[in-house]
Order: sequence, then C-alpha cells, then structure tokens
Amino acid sequence: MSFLHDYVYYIGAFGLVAIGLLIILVKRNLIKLIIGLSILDTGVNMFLISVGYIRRGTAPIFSRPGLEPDGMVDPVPQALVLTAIVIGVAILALALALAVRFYKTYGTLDLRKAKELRW
Amino acid sequence: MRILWFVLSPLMALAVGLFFLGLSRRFMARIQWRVGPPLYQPLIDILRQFTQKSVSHGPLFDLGVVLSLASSFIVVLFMPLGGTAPLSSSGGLLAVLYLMLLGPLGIALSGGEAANPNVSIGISRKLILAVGYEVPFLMIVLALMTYYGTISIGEIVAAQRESASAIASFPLVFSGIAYLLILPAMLGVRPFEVVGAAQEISSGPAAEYGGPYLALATIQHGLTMFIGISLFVNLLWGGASNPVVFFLKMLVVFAFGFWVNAAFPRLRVEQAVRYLWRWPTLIAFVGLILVATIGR
Amino acid sequence: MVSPVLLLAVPLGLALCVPLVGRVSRRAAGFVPVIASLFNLVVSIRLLPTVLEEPIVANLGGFPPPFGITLFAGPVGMLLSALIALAGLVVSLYALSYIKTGPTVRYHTLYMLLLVGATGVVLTGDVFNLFVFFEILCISSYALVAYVGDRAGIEASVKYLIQGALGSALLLIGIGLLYGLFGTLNMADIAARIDSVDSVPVFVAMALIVVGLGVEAAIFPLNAWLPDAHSSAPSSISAILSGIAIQVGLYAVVRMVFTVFGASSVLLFFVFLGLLTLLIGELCAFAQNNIKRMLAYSSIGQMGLIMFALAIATTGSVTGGLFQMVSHTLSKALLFLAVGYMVYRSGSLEISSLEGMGRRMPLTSFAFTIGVFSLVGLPPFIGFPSKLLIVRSALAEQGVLLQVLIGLVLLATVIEGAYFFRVIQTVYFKKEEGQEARQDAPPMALLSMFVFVAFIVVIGVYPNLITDVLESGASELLERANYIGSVLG
Amino acid sequence: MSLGLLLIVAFGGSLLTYLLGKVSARTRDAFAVLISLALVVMVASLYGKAFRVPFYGGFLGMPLVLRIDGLSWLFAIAASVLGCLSVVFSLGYMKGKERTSFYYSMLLLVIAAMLGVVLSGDLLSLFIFWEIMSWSTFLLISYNGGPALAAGMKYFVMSFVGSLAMLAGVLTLHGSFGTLEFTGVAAGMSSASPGYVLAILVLFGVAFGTKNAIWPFHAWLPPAHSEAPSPFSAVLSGILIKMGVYGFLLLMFVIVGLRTFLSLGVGRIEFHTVLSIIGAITILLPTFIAIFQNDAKRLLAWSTVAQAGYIILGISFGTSLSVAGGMFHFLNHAVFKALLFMVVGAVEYRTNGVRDLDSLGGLIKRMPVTFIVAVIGVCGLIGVPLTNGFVSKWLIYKTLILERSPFLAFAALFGTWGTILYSYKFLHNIFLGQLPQRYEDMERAPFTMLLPMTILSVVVVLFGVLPGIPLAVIDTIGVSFGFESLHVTPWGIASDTGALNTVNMLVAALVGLVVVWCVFRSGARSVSVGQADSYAAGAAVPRDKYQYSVRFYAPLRRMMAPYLKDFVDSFYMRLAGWVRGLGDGLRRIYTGYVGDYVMYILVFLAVLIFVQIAWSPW
Repeated sequence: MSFLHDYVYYIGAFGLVAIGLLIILVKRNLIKLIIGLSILDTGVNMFLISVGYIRRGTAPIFSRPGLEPDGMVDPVPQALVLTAIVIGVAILALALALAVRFYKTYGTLDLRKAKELRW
Repeated sequence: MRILWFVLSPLMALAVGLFFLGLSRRFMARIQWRVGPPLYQPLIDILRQFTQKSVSHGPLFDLGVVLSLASSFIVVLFMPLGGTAPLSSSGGLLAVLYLMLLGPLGIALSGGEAANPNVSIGISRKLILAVGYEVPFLMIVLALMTYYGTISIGEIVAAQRESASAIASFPLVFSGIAYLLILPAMLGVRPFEVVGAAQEISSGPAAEYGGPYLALATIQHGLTMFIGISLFVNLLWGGASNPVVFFLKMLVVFAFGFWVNAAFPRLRVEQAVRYLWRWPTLIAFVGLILVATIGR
Repeated sequence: MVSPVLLLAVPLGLALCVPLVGRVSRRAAGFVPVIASLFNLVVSIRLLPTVLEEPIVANLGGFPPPFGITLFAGPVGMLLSALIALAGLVVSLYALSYIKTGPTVRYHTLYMLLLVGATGVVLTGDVFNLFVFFEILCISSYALVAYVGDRAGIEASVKYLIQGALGSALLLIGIGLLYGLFGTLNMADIAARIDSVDSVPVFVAMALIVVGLGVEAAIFPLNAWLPDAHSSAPSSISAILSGIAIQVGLYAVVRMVFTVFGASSVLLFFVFLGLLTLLIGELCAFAQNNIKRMLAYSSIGQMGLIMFALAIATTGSVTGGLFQMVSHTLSKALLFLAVGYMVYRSGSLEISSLEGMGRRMPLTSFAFTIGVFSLVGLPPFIGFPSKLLIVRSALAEQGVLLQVLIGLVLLATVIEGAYFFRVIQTVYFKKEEGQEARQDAPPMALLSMFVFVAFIVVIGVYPNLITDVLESGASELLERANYIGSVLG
Repeated sequence: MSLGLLLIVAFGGSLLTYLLGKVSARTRDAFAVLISLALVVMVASLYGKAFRVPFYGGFLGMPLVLRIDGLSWLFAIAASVLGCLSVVFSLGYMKGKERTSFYYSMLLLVIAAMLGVVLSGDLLSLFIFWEIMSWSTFLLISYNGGPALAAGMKYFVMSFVGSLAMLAGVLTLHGSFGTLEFTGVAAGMSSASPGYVLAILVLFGVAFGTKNAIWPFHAWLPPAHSEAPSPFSAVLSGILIKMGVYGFLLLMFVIVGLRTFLSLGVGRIEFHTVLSIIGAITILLPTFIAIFQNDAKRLLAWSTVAQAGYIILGISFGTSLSVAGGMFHFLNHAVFKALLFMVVGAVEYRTNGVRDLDSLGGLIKRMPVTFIVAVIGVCGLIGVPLTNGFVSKWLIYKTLILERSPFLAFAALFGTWGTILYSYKFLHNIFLGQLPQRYEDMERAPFTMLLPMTILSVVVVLFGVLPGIPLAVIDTIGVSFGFESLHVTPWGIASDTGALNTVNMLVAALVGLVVVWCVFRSGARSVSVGQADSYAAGAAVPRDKYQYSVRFYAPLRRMMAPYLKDFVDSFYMRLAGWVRGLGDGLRRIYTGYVGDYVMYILVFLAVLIFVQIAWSPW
C-alpha cells in the first residue's frame, strides 16, 4: 500500500491525463472535447505540483524561525503551474469562443460534420 | 587515261542502259510469243521524244529531271567499268550509296511540282519500296566493305582480283545470293513495278512527262538498271579487266535478274516490302553476321 | 551594449500598446508591428557580430543560472530572431494594405504577440520559458487562423487548437518530468547532467517533448493541422505561420534534442522521419488543386528537408539545414504573400483560377515566380545554395545509405518542381477566357514582396553573406559543451 | 576580350531587352538584334584563344572559373550565331504576338546561359548556367500555352531529373577531389577507380543524355520542339540540346580522358560501346516514328532525336574519325535543323499557324525562296553529297565500317534511308502537290525571315563543298583530346582507305548538270501550264478535293505502326500517373476528422516509447 500512498498524487494526475486523452480521442462533440482538454490540463498541472510536493511540507517561506529548506515544498512547480493555469485558461477561453463560432457556422458541435478541410 | 574514262564511262552507261531497255522489251515479247520491237527501239523513241512539245509545270519540274539524270551519270563515274573509275577517291561506295538516291529524288521533286495525285502515289510507293530493298542492300554492301576493310569500290575490285570473286568466297556468298534476290526490285521490273504501274497510276512519277522529259526519264531508268547491275559485277563478281568482259558479265546478271519479270504478276507494295524483308534480308543478315564474326 | 532582453521586452510592450494606439487611430495601429519588427531587426543585426564571437547570456531578474530565467543569444538565436524580425517587418508592411476589414487592432496585437512568442522561443535558455513563449506563439496563431471568421477559418482553427493544445499538454508533462528528474529548468544545467539519470525516463521525457513540439514543427505524422490552418488563415498569417512558426517549432525540437538531450544516437531516426515528412509533403502537394493547400503541403516537405539536413548532424549539413530555414522563410513567405493577392483578385483558391494572372498582376506574378524558383532550388536564387549545401554535406558522408537517401531527397525535389511549375504555367501561359484589366497588388504589398525578392536574389548570388553566421550557428548546435560552458560559466 | 564582359553583355542584354520593351517595341527589337550580333562578334574575336579567368571568389567555398578553348569556342560560336539568326527571324515571326518583351528577353537569356555553359571552367558554374538554361527554356517552351504546357512540363521534369543527377555528380566530385575545375578534376579522375569513374559518367550521362534527348531520355523532345515558338525551336533543336553533346565531349575526353573512357566497362561490356548502341537505337526508332508524323514540327522534332543519335554514336565510338564526325554532325545539324524549323516557322507565319502536313501543299508556288532553302536544308539532313550532312555522316560511316562494326553502320545507314522518307514527306506535303485554294493569295515570307534562312542554307552548301573549314577547327579539338590528327584538306580528307574529295564531286556535278541541261534544252520547248492542268487519264483532277499527301506512307504505316510505339514515353506518362495516384492516396490520411489526427499524435508517441522500452535503441 505504500506504493499507492507514495504515488497517489501521480496516479491521480495521470488518471486525469488519461481521462482527458480518452475524452479527446473518443468524443466528437466539441464542447466535450474542450472539457477533455481542460481535464487533461488539470491532470498535467497536478502532475507538476506533485513533482515538487512533499508530504507535510511547509510553504517555502521563511516566515517562522526553525523552518528548514529540506522540509519545504518546492516552490518552482507551483510557479510553473500558476503560469500553466493562466495559459490553460487562455486556451480554454479561445476554444470556447471558437466553439460558439463553430456552432453558429455549422449549426452543430459534432466535429465529424466539419470535414470540409481534408486531403 | 582517267580523263578518257570521264567521257567513256557515261557513254558506255548510256549505250548499255538503252540496250538493256531494248533487250528487256524484246525479252518480254519473246516470252509472250511476240516478235517485239528492235533492240534500238528505245533510242528511236528518245530521239523522237526530243522533238515533241510538252508541258512544263514550273522550274523545279525541269530541274528535277535534269538533276536526276545528271546524278545518275555521276554515279556511273564512280564505277570502274573494266578499268579505273574516274572519281575513284572521292568518297567511295558511301558516296555512291548516297548519289544513287538522288536519281529517284530528282524525279520525285520534279513530279511533285506537277500536283498530279498519281505522281504522289508513285513516289510514295517508290520510297517505300526503296526502304524495302535498302535493308538487304545495305547489309550486303556493309558486309563487303567490312570484309575487305575499305570503302573504295576500286579496292574491292582489286581485292577480288587477287583472290576469288566475292560471290565465290565463303561468307560473301550469302551476300551475293541476297543481291540476286533483290535485283529485280532494284531494277524496278515486273513483280516490283508498283512504282510506275502504267495501268494503275499512269506510270506514277512519270505521269506528267512527255517529250524531252520522258526522254530524260527513260534514260535515267536505263542508267538505274546499268548501275544496279554494274554494282553487282563490281562488288561481287570481281569486276573485269576490260570493258568487254564487264559488259558480258553484266549481260549474264541482267538475264538472271530479268527472268522473273515474265514469270510473276505484280506485287502490291506491302507484299513487295514483306518479301524483301523476309528472305533476302535474312540471307544478307546471315552474311553480315558471318563477316562480322569470322571476318576475312 | 544592447541586451537581447530588449528583443522581447520592447515588442511585448508595444504589443500591449497596440489597443491603445488603436483607440486613437485604427490605421496607426498597423504601424506598431512595423516599428517593433524594425527595432528587432536592427537590434538583432547589431548583435550578430557580437554573438558570433561569444554568445550573450542574459539573466532575467539578475539571478545567476541555473536559478533564474536565462536568455541565450547565440548565433542561431540571433539569426532566427533577425529572420523573424525581417519576415515580421515585411509581412506587417504587407498587412497594412492586406488587412483592411475585421477587428484589425486585435489582428495587430495578436500578430505582435506571435512574433514575441517566436522570438522568445529562439532566445530562451530555459525549458519552461520555452513552453511559455511557445504557448504565446500558438495561442496567437490559433486566433489568427480564425481571423477571417469564415467556415474554413473556424474549422481549421478549431482543429489546430485541439491538436496544438494536446501537444502543449504533452510538452508540459515532458517538462515536468525533466524537472522531476533534474530539479532544474535551465537547459544548460539539464544538459550538463543528462547522463546522470536512468535513460528510460529521460527518453520518455524526450519523446513527450519531441511530440509536443513536433506538432508545431510539422513533423509527420503530427502535422495534420498544418494544411488546414495554413490554407485557411489570411495570407499574411499563412506567410508567418509557414515562414516562421513551424521553423521555430523545428528549432525548438532541434535545440532540445541536440543541446539538452544530446541524443546523437536517435539522429538517424530523425533523418528517416525528415525524409518521410519530405516525401509525404511533396507527394500530397503534387495532388493538390488548392493553391494555398499546395503551398502548405510544400511547407511540410520543406520542414522534412530541413529536419533531414539537421539530423545528419555534420557541420556542413547543419549549416545547410539552417540555410534552408532562411531560404524557406524568405521563399515561402513570399509565395504566400503573392498568392494572397492573386487569390484575392481571382476570388478562388483553385489553381486553375489563377489563369491569366501573369497579365492581370504582372509584378505579383513575377514575385511569385521568383519564390517558386527559389523554393525549387534553381540558381541564381537563395534556394540553390541551401540545397546545394545539404546535398553536398550528405554526399560527403561515407556510406551508401545517405547516398540513397539523398537520391530520394532529389526525387522529392523533382516532384516539388513539377507541381510548382504547373502553377507557373497556369499563371503565365494558360489562355484565359475573358481579358481582365491589369490590376496589380497595392504598392505596399508589392514593396514587401520585392523586399523578399531582393533578399532571395542577393543571398542567392552571394551566399557567403550569411554562411559565416550559419556555420557558427551549426557549431553552436553541434557542440553542447560550449553551450553548457557559456551558460553556466 | 574578357569572358566576364561577354557574359555580362549577354545576361545584361537579356534584362535590358525586357526593360526596353516597356518603352518601345522597335527599340527593343533593334537592341535585341544588336546584342545578339555583339555576342557573335565577341565570340568570333576569341577564335584560337585559350585561357582561364576566375570570376567569382568562392560560392560556398567553391571558386567559379571561366575558360575558353577550341571546344568551347566551337560551341560558343554556334550558339551565338544561331541565337542571332533566331532573333532576326523572330522579328517577323513574333510581330503582333503577345508578351514579346518576355519572349526576346528569355531568348537572349537562353543564349546567354548557353554561352555560360560552354565558357564555364568548373563544374559548379557549368551546373549553375545549366540550370538557368533549363528554366529559361522551360518558360519559352510553355510560351504558346495549350498543348505547350504539357510539353513544357515534360521538358522540365525530365531535365530537372537530369540536372539533379548532375548535381549529385558534381558534388560527389567535389567531395572526392576538393576542386571542381576541369583540370583539377581531370587530374583526380586519372587515378580514380573505374567503378567510381563509371558512376560519375552515368550520373552526368543522365543529365547530358536528357538534354541531348538520347533514347531513353528523349520523351520530352518531340512535344517540346513542336510546341515551342518556331524561332526558338530552331535554337532548341539547333544548339540547345547540343549542350548535352558538349557535356559528353567535356566529360569523356577532357575530364575522364580518352584512354580511361575507352577502357571503361563492366566485365566485357565496354561503356563506350553501350553508349554507341544507345546511339544506334536513338537513330533507328525515332527515324521511323518521324516518318508517320503529321505535324511538320513534330516530324522535325523526331528527326532531331534521330540526328542526336548520330552525334552520340559518333562521339562515343571513340575513334578520331568518328569523334570528328560526331562534332561535325553537331555543327551541321545545328545549321540545317535550325534552317528547317525556320522554314516551318515561315510557313506557319503565312498560314496563320497551320503546320499540319495533311492540310498544306503546293506552297512552292507562293514561297519559292523558302522552298529552295528547304530543299537545301533537307539535302543537308539526308546527307546528299555536296551538303554538309554528307561529310559528317560519311566520317561516321567510314570509321564504323573500318573498325568492323557493321551493325552500328547499318543502323546509321538505314537511318539515313528513313530520313529520306520523312524528309521527302516534309517537302512534298508542304511545298509540292496541289496548292489549296485558300493559300492562293498568300504572300512570300518577309525579309527578316528569308535572311537567316538564306544565310543558313549558304552555310549548308559551303560546309558541304569545303568541309575543310570547320574540320580544321574540329581536328584541333580532336588533337587536344588526344586523337591523332585527320589529314584535313580544304575539300575533305586524304586517307588510304577511301578518301573524300568534295571538289571532284562538285566539278562532276556541275559538268553533269550543265551537259544534261544542254541536252535537255536542245529538245523541243515545253509550254508552261498551271498545276491543275495535269494528266488524269481523261478525268479532271478537282481542286482541293484530291490530295495525296494525307497518309503519305500508308502501306508502310500499316506494316510498321504496331512496332513503333514509343513505349518509353508511355512508361514515363504512366509513372507520372502513378506518382500522382500515390500522392492522391497518401493525402487521404488527412481525413479531415480531428479525432484521427489526435490519434496519430498519441499513436506516434506510444510507438516511440514502446520502441524505446522494447528494444532500447537509445
């Protein structure tokens, strides 16, 4: 059980990634696909966080005396994730905006209907 | 001596050519149980035609005939007729091969200006027929030139005089046989007379000719016969040391080449080409291969 | 001393100014990218001699590497940044007349962000920073592809976005893995320690990163978005996407594989992948009737060729590959710009609709022809020396394999020549039905095209103008130790 | 006279011509003629010189050099003279056509590029000029639109394959020897292994062979020659394809060297014999295809392929006679084939573009001068004695016979008989026979057309009567290749095994003609009649109804047509179809459904990781 215990965040993260990929692979509805992308993003972010996470670690701020760097959570991934979240949001916003336009143009969200550009 | 031959050769060719024309008519007549015209009849015809008025279709119409006859005479100058050839070192057999085609070409150009469909048909047939017999003919000539290692007719004759004549020596016998097989086609006699088929296309290339034109064309025809036969005598039968022997040899070849005239009906041009490309070509080809592989 | 930071900071700042300027005058907004690109071009060219001697390493925020974000301005980076600035400048000039309708202010903002993203990717020395700039590049291009807002644009943009977002997610996983393995994001630092770790996770990280970046770099089979996006975007954007964006993607792949991973043993795989990409791109283009789609497939082919050359990994071939990048940027951007107005005038993307363009738009057609000649690699245009270098270096290698492969490359060039020359024939020699009046592209667009033409001809005749830069760029890419040394000191 | 200046004039002239065309058409025409004349003068002034000048420091580390010697002078003078005549001919031909500035400037560019090719002193500049020549030619071939597009495409693709093979060859040589200058490469080649030399020969041979249209690389030539504007066809057929001959000569005798070249081969099969056999095939097949062409220019085009066969046969056979014959035949072919293409051009010009042999006829009445030059050109083509073609062919035949290659000689000689057939058809169907009524009021060809044609026909006869003039030049080149000298006299060749003496023939011909003419004139005078007044066995020959030029060799055609398929061409066309089909099939992987694309990405990733984990190649 210690494996599960040690790697629960990774498992969770990759679980999310897998779910996201699965959705992107099998779903044809644009909105669902975007949801899949979003889940994938979340999974990736979670993965990043877990890379730097230490169980029962402290915030990487020397706010109180007696705090050692060894016990601190790595701050870099958190910074990365903040950025990644922002980027993810940007993509999400753009995707949703496009989805609206897509629906207006095609009258559907089914991506199989949008096969004019091919070959 | 050479200067003399410059005059003598054409005259001899003219005489012999006309003689052959007369002889052929006589020959045919006898086979068909007729008496036939006298041997000098072509000469009389020619002289008569020179006095007759005719029509001309333009300058080329005149020039073509003249060119044709003149070139035939030049070919004669390349031939050693039992002596030395006047133009012996001016290109040899290769030049002769080329000059031989100027005769028909001149007639063709001349007739072309006349705008007579029969002429066109005749010329077309002539050229096709020529392609037919040139295949074996070129093989024969090449076999000879390769065998003797020269392109000069005089040297081929001289080489034969040293050993046996070509037709009697091993690989070249094939060439000799092939030559005899195509001789009627080269002379343009009966089975191969599609070119000037009188009953069908009004004598073909000569359809528009009358008067002096016809005379010149007739002479040219005689010369063609002369050249075809004298080539055989020179290249394959060792030539001759004097004109008389040469003439006798020519007579024999003429007779050989002519007997088919009476025996066969006219072939269509495709049939003729097919014939020429079958047996004569095959035999000539065998000769050529033997020459190329065995050599001398 | 000019810092390479300015190459990012100034355009980024100006990009954010565009909406402000746009409030004052919509027309003036169009000039902001011109100014910014001009600035970048000048700075890049001024920095070039310096970086040829020694790469400039700039640390943002004053943290020394590997702690802070590093900008690494070596010959390759400077060359590409100059190239981006040049293409950006010319295309923004073109856009002044070409982009008239729609939300033009937003166009210019996004366009500038795209350039900033591209410049950032080529200058950064930090893996995550690479990701960020990469995303800036990608997001702005997603949006720009859909700029016109027609069916094709929306469809292409959606597809591009889905694939691109997937790619960047994979890229981010790869970066996370790297960080997990090495605890650092600095490229040089990772590169220095790459051998200290078990190879399987490193390989997985590399695979993720290559695939993630490869989507943008148009490596087969990750390039399905490209024909759609490049053919549906406004032509000025197609020019930038084909001329800059995918090359930047390829640069990123190469930088990761060469410098960070030092993966010399997988290079043969990339040679084959490049060849495959080349052949598939050219074959698909051969069967196209849509002019912009044809150009897009041709871009795929060119990317394959560049990858092929780079992956051979000799000084000569990498020089050739970089040269081909330059040549492809100039030629393909020129082609898209020329085609942009031709298509605009004819109202159709079909190749057959270009009949008689030689008479209707003589100058544009001329520029198009030069671009084609250059791309196919005919002298005296820039494509010739670049292809020459690639073939020469490939032939200089021992072994029959490369010689066979170069035969295939040449074969692909023949196919390329065939479909391009068909277009030339259509433009000039097909007899068109109705005679239409002469109506060339507007002067600004012509000016921008002829800037490219001038570069194509001049470098084509005097390739030695840039070979020094290219060669030191090649040695920068090939010699990791120098890179690591110059960053970490 | 510096070579750099020559090229600057040539290339600059081309550009200026285009710009001048925007100002005034007349100035442009005058300028184009002037430039082309200047080139002739400049090249002529280089006669007998031999030197080299570097003109470009280092193109990617490879210096570019120009040089001139006898070989390049011969080709340069042919190119510039033909170019000049073609420009003059164009003055009339192109009048009123569209995009003339483009035409003239491209024509001059082609000429300039050809000069560049022959003046190059190293392989890279040779290649560069070669490519410029190729694309400018492509533009000119495509100029007419319609069927010319396919022709241009075919030309471009084939020529591009060739030049890429050449590029590979050039760069291989550079990799091996580090220099591309002819002398340096030649020095390196002398110690190279035979297999290497053979590979280089094959690579270059593809390029030169394609340009020279030897079988099986000839497929581009018939459509290209027939669809290009006629003055350009003259250049194309006359000199441009001869750049391949130049290349072969350069490669075989300058770079590889005579002795190495003759000893090269795989086992008992000698390379030069193989090339000779290809030459023989190139003579025979196209000759007989030409016989059945109905388009005048296509007929001439096939004839060009066949004549190229003679040239290749001559130069690859590798005796001093044959190489001299090959080079001389190149020169002769340049003259008479350009002449014949111009004849067709003149006819086309007056009949508004008709060159269908079935619908012309009788034009001798309307264009007598054109007819005369056509006859001279045809005589040269056949090789009638006293025209130039005779001498060159004679040289080739003779050496083939003396070197005991009767089969090659047979191919060459028999090809000549085929030549007679199509030449006569060409003459007959255009100029002889009935004049259709629609051409009754046709004018003669304009002076600007007659002038170049007349000059060329004079050259045909001049070289035929005094072959010693060009043969002296050719002999020097041959000697520089390492052949023994021919004994050239002004009127032919003196040799033991059958000499050539054109003066004898000339005298005999003149005397014969005069004598026969006198005899002929001594007969009764003839009445001149119209051509319709002809004998038809009592029936009238109707005008415009009965024209035996259609299907001229129908009986022969019935016999030979099944064997005369150009299967090489159909193979190429099928190949092109396959490639297109392949592309069409391949692009279907881009299905348009984004789910598939996502799958490609993930599958690619999975395969990468799987391969690594399974086999760990890294």
